[in-house]
Amino acid sequence: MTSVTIRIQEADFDIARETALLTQGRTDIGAVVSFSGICRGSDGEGISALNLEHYSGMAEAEIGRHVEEAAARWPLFGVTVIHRVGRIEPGQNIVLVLTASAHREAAFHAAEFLMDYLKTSAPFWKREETSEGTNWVETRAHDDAAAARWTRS
Amino acid sequence: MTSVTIRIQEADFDIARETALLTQGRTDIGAVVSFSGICRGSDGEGISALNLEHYSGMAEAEIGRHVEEAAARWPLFGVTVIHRVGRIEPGQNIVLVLTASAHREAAFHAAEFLMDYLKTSAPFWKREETSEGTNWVETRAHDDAAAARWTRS
Amino acid sequence: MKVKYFAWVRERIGKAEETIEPPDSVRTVDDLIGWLTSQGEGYAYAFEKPKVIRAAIDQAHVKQDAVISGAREIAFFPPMTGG
Amino acid sequence: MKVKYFAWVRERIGKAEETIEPPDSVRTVDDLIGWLTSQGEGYAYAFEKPKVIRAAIDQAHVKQDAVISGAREIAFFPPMTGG
Repeated sequence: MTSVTIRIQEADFDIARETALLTQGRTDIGAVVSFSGICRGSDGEGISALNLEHYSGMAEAEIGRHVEEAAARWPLFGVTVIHRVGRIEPGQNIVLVLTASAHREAAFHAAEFLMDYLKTSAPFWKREETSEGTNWVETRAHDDAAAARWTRS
Repeated sequence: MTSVTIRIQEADFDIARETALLTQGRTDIGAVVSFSGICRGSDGEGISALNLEHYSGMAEAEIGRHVEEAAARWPLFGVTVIHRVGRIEPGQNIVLVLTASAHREAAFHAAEFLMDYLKTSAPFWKREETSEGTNWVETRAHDDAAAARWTRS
Repeated sequence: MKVKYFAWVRERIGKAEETIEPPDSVRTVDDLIGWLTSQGEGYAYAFEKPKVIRAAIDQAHVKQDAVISGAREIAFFPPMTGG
Repeated sequence: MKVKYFAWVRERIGKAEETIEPPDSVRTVDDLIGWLTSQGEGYAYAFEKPKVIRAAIDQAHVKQDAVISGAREIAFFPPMTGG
């Protein structure tokens, strides 16, 4: 049984709190990996904020399917995915993935797998605010390649 | 320039505080990966505690060399490694590796690389306390294989 | 049938969702994109490069040859940029 | 020359460190293990499987064929189990 938490929210998250929720009272977890995605401000001309839009309902479902797939691939005790939406300024958190397992390999692989899929498959869109106006962020070809490496052949 | 923190201590660590130290006031960091290694209690007969011994001086130097190698391999803004020593009970933290980069790939790879080397190359030794007495933990062959994959051929 | 639009598809069309009744000849997502393209300038702009557009039927990703009959909700959006 | 012992090597020898003066014929880490093995029961027990033992000279890992001349500090220990 993998304990699963998925939330899409405007509010920031607290890694320490989420880690405690995942691990407290258990002594079977040997490894916790966390990934925090943070809004950067320094790509060429500085951006003043990101605006994150999502497809409510589908986003939760899509993340849920990928968490289920991760739990089927690796022996996980717990997974937490929190994705923020709304206006996010440079230096602020965007996304958190937490994975807990007995050993580090499963926790690392599952966190990378989930991040690669969130980048390419979860229905979220980023619009940048810059001093010149706003524009929609384009997909990095690199992200598609990263997600493709998990596809079973 | 990679900002580096290496500490060996008996006290617990606080991931939120260490993450804040690594990231605050910067807007170039897009990805922070943390690995927490936790004392497990459920391997066959339960263990009641681990006692961690280290080679003071060499441990810091050895971790420092591997952090330098990670910083040479991947574009990292910051790395924090904290390894606890002394008596640690099931459910308590043993080790923290934090890596910060512009993108997730570097942060994930560097954290995995550092953990694989800490497991096989940093001079720490674990002794388990069980209801039957104490015994020294043996190396997992798997850990040697994990470390070997980073060796340049 | 409810249709939803996201990100710049939404902006170009000028609405987030609507209810449509395409003719029976519109069988696939592909057909629906073609039909919507004929519904006005905003639609034509949104779907000007149809290969770029992603689609979902009832909140699951589908390819453009997917059949739409029975769908309650179809969504169109650009490639995702979450995470 | 200072020698340090860790984990079960330390326990078997019964001390954490000592200063030794091996004869000139002791040139490598290997030679030193052989010489230490002859220094008493605890040493013989600690080094009974010499291939398992890891060594460091001046706080850096070395192989057992490493030359010890000039070393300030040599350490012997079992395979590491940190992390």
